[in-house]
Amino acid sequence: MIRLVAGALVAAVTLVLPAMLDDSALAVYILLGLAAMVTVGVSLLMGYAGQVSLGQGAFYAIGAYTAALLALSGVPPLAGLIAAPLAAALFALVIGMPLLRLRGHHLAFATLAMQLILLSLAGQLEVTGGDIGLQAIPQFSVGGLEIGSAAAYAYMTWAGLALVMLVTHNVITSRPGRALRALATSETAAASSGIPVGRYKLVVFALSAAFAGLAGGVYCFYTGYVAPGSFPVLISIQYIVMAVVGGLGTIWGAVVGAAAITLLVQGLDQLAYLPGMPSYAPSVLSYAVYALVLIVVVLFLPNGLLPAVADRLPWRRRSAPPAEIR
Amino acid sequence: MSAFLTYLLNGLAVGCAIALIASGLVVIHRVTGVVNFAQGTFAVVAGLCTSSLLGLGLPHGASEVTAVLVAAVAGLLTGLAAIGKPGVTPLSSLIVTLGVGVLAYAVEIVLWGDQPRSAPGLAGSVTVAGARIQTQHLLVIAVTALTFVALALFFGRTYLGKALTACASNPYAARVVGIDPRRMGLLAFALGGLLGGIAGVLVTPLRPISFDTDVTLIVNGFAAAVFGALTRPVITLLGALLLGVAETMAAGYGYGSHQLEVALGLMLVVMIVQAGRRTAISQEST
Amino acid sequence: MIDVNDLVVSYGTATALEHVTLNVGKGEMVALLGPNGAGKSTLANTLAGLLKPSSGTVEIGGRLALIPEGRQLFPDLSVADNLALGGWRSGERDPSFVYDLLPRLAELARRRAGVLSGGEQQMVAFGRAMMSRPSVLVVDELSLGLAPNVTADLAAHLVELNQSRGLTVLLIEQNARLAFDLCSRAYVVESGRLVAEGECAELADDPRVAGAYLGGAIT
Amino acid sequence: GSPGGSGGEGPIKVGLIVSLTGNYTPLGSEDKKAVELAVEQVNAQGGLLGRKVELVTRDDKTAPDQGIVAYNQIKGEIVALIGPVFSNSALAVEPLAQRDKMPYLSLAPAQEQVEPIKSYIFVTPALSSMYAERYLQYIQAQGIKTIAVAWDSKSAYSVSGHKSMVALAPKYNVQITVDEPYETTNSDFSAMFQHVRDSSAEALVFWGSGAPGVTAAKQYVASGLKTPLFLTASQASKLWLEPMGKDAEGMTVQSAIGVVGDHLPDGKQKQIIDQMAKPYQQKHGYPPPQFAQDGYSASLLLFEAIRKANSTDKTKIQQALESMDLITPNGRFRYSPTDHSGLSPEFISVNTVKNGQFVPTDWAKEQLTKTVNAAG
Amino acid sequence: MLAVTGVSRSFGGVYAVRDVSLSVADGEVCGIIGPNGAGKSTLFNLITGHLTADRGEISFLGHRVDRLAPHRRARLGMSIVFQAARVFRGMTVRENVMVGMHGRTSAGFVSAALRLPRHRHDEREIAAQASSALERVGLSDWADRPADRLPIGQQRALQLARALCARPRLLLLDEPASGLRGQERERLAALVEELRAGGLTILLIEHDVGFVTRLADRLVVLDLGQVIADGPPAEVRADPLVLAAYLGQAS
Ligand SMILES: Nc1ncnc2c1ncn2[C@@H]1O[C@H](COP(=O)(O)OP(=O)(O)OP(=O)(O)O)[C@@H](O)[C@H]1O
Ligand SMILES: Nc1ncnc2c1ncn2[C@@H]1O[C@H](COP(=O)(O)OP(=O)(O)OP(=O)(O)O)[C@@H](O)[C@H]1O
Ligand SMILES: [Mg+2]
Ligand SMILES: [Mg+2]
Repeated sequence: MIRLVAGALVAAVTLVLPAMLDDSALAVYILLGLAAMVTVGVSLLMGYAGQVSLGQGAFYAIGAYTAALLALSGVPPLAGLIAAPLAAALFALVIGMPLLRLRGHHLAFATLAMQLILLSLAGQLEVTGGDIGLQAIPQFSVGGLEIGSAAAYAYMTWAGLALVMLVTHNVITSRPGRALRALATSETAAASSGIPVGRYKLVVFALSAAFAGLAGGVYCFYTGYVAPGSFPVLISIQYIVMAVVGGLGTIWGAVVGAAAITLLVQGLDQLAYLPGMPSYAPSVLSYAVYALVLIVVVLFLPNGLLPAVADRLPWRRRSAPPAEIR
Repeated sequence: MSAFLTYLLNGLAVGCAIALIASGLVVIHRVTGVVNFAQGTFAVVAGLCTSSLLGLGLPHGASEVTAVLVAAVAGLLTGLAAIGKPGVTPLSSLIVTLGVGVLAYAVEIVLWGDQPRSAPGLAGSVTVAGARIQTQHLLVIAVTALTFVALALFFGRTYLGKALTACASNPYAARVVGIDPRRMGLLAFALGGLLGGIAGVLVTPLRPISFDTDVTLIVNGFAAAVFGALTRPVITLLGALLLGVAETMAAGYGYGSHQLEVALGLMLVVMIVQAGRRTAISQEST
Repeated sequence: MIDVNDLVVSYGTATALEHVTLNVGKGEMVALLGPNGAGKSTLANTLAGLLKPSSGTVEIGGRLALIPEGRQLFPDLSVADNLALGGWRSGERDPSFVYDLLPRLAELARRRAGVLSGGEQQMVAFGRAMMSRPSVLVVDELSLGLAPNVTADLAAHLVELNQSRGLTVLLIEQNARLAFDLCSRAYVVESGRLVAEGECAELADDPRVAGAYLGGAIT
Repeated sequence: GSPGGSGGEGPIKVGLIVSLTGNYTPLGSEDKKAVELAVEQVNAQGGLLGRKVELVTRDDKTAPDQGIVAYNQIKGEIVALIGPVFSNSALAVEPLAQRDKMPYLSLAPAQEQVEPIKSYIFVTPALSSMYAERYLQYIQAQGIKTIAVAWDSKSAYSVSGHKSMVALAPKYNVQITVDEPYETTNSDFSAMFQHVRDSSAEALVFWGSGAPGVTAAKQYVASGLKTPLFLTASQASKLWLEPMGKDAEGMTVQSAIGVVGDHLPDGKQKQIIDQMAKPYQQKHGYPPPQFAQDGYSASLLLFEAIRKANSTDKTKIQQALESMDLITPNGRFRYSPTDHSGLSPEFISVNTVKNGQFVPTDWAKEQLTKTVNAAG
Repeated sequence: MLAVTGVSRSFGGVYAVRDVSLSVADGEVCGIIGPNGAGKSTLFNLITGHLTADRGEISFLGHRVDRLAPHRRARLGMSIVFQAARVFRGMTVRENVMVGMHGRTSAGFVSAALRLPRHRHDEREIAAQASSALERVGLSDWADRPADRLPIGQQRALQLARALCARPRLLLLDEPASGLRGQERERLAALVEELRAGGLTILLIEHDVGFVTRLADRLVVLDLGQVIADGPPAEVRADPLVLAAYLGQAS
């Protein structure tokens, strides 16, 4: 019951917000939603299936480039938007076959290298506009009706996020979801229960890639511009930070993490340009304060923001803190 | 032929510089299980320090040693933040080291500004069998060789080295036999800082260093260290040399615009082939 | 040698040991019985200083070694290194006396401990504890996964050490009959509380204890 | 709404979005210093249209989307924008600026910004094609027929410089015998030098900015290669000179005219350069690097446009810019409806390093004198 | 039901299992004993596919299975309880057990994401099976606890419940009684007897010789990777070779 009310409240707020925010706040709101979309995928992959990806930005990029290239070649934007997650997932399936044979840090490195290689290709190929990227991407439209306002993109983003969260929720609370959580701990025991470990890893990798690809698709229409510089490797690390800060292995944690980090960064920005701030304020604030907040949160809320808050709510039984040993 | 030798020698030198960064990653991970994303920062701090100290008129040698010690202290401080608090998981520690790296940006900008700095090293070059190589590169090779021999002996042969290894292998068991994994972890972070410092001091004369150079340094270092499973110094060195030589060979034989990708791709292929030989059960059994 | 007074240990909000008082005198061998989840391993870990008591006191007179539950080796190190590290506190570096006791370990000395069979790992865990030349030994399962002849050898060795060097032993053992054979006294814990204590001979006659711990034991 | 826009009484607000964090910090922070200097100076002289000029600065974090966030934050209060030095950010913001009819002076050198021309978008740094052409003129004048070209495949500036050089070489009768791409992160150039050594190239033109500029030049000295090394304007600052030390002596380095102000004949150009360089040097302890000059030039252009428009109306400012003819430290800008980059190759100098200073070559001195005198 | 023919497996030159042949009849309970490091667990890993044999054939229910992946073999009806407790961390006891049903159900990602009828049907069946398996091993009261905080005894029971949830044809138990106390050991023995009565084929590794003797129809003894004895328990226990290699004076 309380969950339902809370859910309805969140839904209402997300619906009302775009209508009330100005362009500048909307930009943050949209980028926040997009980051959350990718982070939910990271949380699914890392927090549930136990596979680390330091290359999620690559799938974001693939989604963005796919939608952009299709739109520029005259395909209806809606088709481009649908193709974005599909292309990302397809690519994940193809490279996942060799890469997912790696585990742990090896996989982390492999995905990182994958993103570096991909971006370098995008930066040099003629079709992707090289380093300069793709410009003048048409506005999003459905059936000839142009949907160009920032508020419209905000609704699009958050609808996408809702879809991503719903799919993730449905997956993890079901047979395949349990299988994923199982193989995260012990691949042998999972296989002994009849779980095709390799295939499941591949599918969840593709699913998380699809989420990132969808975010990339929206991103490309919203900004109207796609370039390798939009997807630095650091962005992939940022998603992991968001997932961990929010609370790995919870869907809402990913959203909370994405929101917390995005708002922290923007908030520090606002602070840095208040009158009277010294000239080094922007860099020092955005580095030092950001880092300190990050360190403190990770050290003192080891399970992330969301579980920490949820545990303090009166209707939640407090879960035992981890024991000292093991 | 002499062209080939030139590429090879210089590739080895590039690989050695990578190996030095990787060595710190390996030491820290081998003892604490933490991937230290602040490893590049130690090199940057040492590099910037040297350039300042030399600028202040301190002689060579003294400047470098001081800088390396500063880096070791930075390593220790990073360790305190990352593993000082009991019950922090390696993943959380990893994020903390990321945070420390970013925090260091702010400190470095305030202390040294945001422009790249450089420091003079050994000038000139040497000709070996018709192939030319910078003297500084030779120094890098020599120091790397020494470092890795020392590391391999330390971890493979000494009791303390084994005790350090034991800490990450099973921290609970370490406590059972009376080893304090936290103290050992701090020692490893200090050692990691020291190694990062050595790397920084040696690399700064070869390429300018600015506060954010750590990213470039860590990507290659991470690649090599992962190649060595983040625990094995000798394999890490091999990985780093593979990376370095692949890069110069790629540049030498016509893939200059993709040299990093060629090298990383090659490394990926080797890793995937290796992974095919390992079974899940042997990795899980305890 | 082991003095536990009014000990309370909890994991977060869950209390695993409640007001436990027990002692083991110098040169004594004492068994600790209890069903699964009673809190035996919790007690062992607390004695070894690996868990902090919420209240109460623990005093150990002498060097304590623990054979932990689940073997807990260093999987990436060789058997020889595992043993050597057992001597961290005592300074003992030469495992040859362990090899004399467990010849199988001599064959395995260079093997990675992580790939050993279960019983072989248990032998290493035993040997590692011996390397610290303890005066107090806390054993969390002696016979776990060991072949009968090996169990017998190790038990004999414990008795030998106990008699010749006055080794103090607190023995947690799945095979209660074996425990009763080796020890003079025993404590029984259930759900974190001490429910019985006394001479083994007496306890063996207690129908409750015998029914729960000796009844089904077959060997 | 636009509170700081047309009419109004308060200060005239001018936007500045540059990279203050991320990869392009070293460039962005120099731009910022220079623009702040220009604003200070104009305010000291009483401001514009009787009003003070106020700078509204934002960081694009070297990321295109953050550029957009920053732009959206300030677009409501500013009358014009001096935009990102990071090409990707610039290109992301420009369509928005164009849509909002926001006069926009870019600090990024990418050709694509002005091809095709967008009416509100103007570029201040010399495009890399101009540097390429200038070098070819010099090379031809030196009687060099074959060259090697090295370029950073990860930097838009150097990619397009290389492209222009390849396209223009035939016009100047120059043959490119070695075409050598490398990556920004490269730390060993021995392969490149080996290729040059094995070729008939009479000079090596090196395109690149930041770390590779220093690394390659140092290794060039160590390599013992005799083929002369020609560096581009990215190296024309203390950031390159200092780490190079003595090794730099005798190397050839291009620069904007502003870098060699001391060697120019007295006149308008020299005076404008000094107007920036002297106070800059005083304030920061080193002569202004190229990026600072770009920022300063952009400021001067914008102020002049507001003055000419005699209004803070954005359309009027745009019109004033399109008919702009102004001498700045970067040279004389002549924007027109068909030319939004304004500069021409004559304002580029080719120097040699002497005693740690950039000294124009005889050829350059002659050319620059001609240029400056023609500009008046 | 299961036929192992001439199977070998070595690790770096050392044979863990050497030329082992073994066949198990339908409904039989076959005990496997042998010294530590004899190769018993390795043999289980070869049968279930977690290790591949260097040589030899394994067939199950008439199919050659020695090239099949572990999950395929599981789906044919093999379930294993590992020597080391392998519970899935971060999941409740019930969820752990539900995973056991994986191979017997088929609702995949799509039907889960869209909550198709197939998914609902499967979930209902999985839940029912899991409950009954939990009941059987006496873990019903623990069902909603996090599995990784369980004491050892309950972890073993959990593994067994997970294996049973798959309704296997062949159950491989690797030292299921280790760590169990008197009463719990009794309960396990009773369960195994019940399963045997239900017609399940069981392979049982155990060092508690009394325990296996009571339950097994037949004992196989491994030493140094080879079968050194195979026959009725009483006979095998009296075999001098077995006494020397394994039982010592203890029996
Ligand atoms: N790390 C932990 N976190 C939370 N609870 C724990 C933890 N370890 C043990 N417990 C709980 O403490 C209680 C005692 O556990 P303990 O392991 O001491 O039992 P035990 O007597 O050793 O059982 P066994 O015979 O199965 O080894 C159990 O209820 C268990 O669930
Ligand atoms: N992955 C591996 N790498 C190397 N050696 C191994 C590996 N797995 C098992 N061994 C070795 O093979 C032998 C057989 O091991 P196995 O686990 O099958 O023994 P077991 O009969 O189950 O013994 P226990 O009764 O002690 O459990 C042992 O000597 C063990 O050390
Ligand atoms: Mg226990
Ligand atoms: Mg076994």
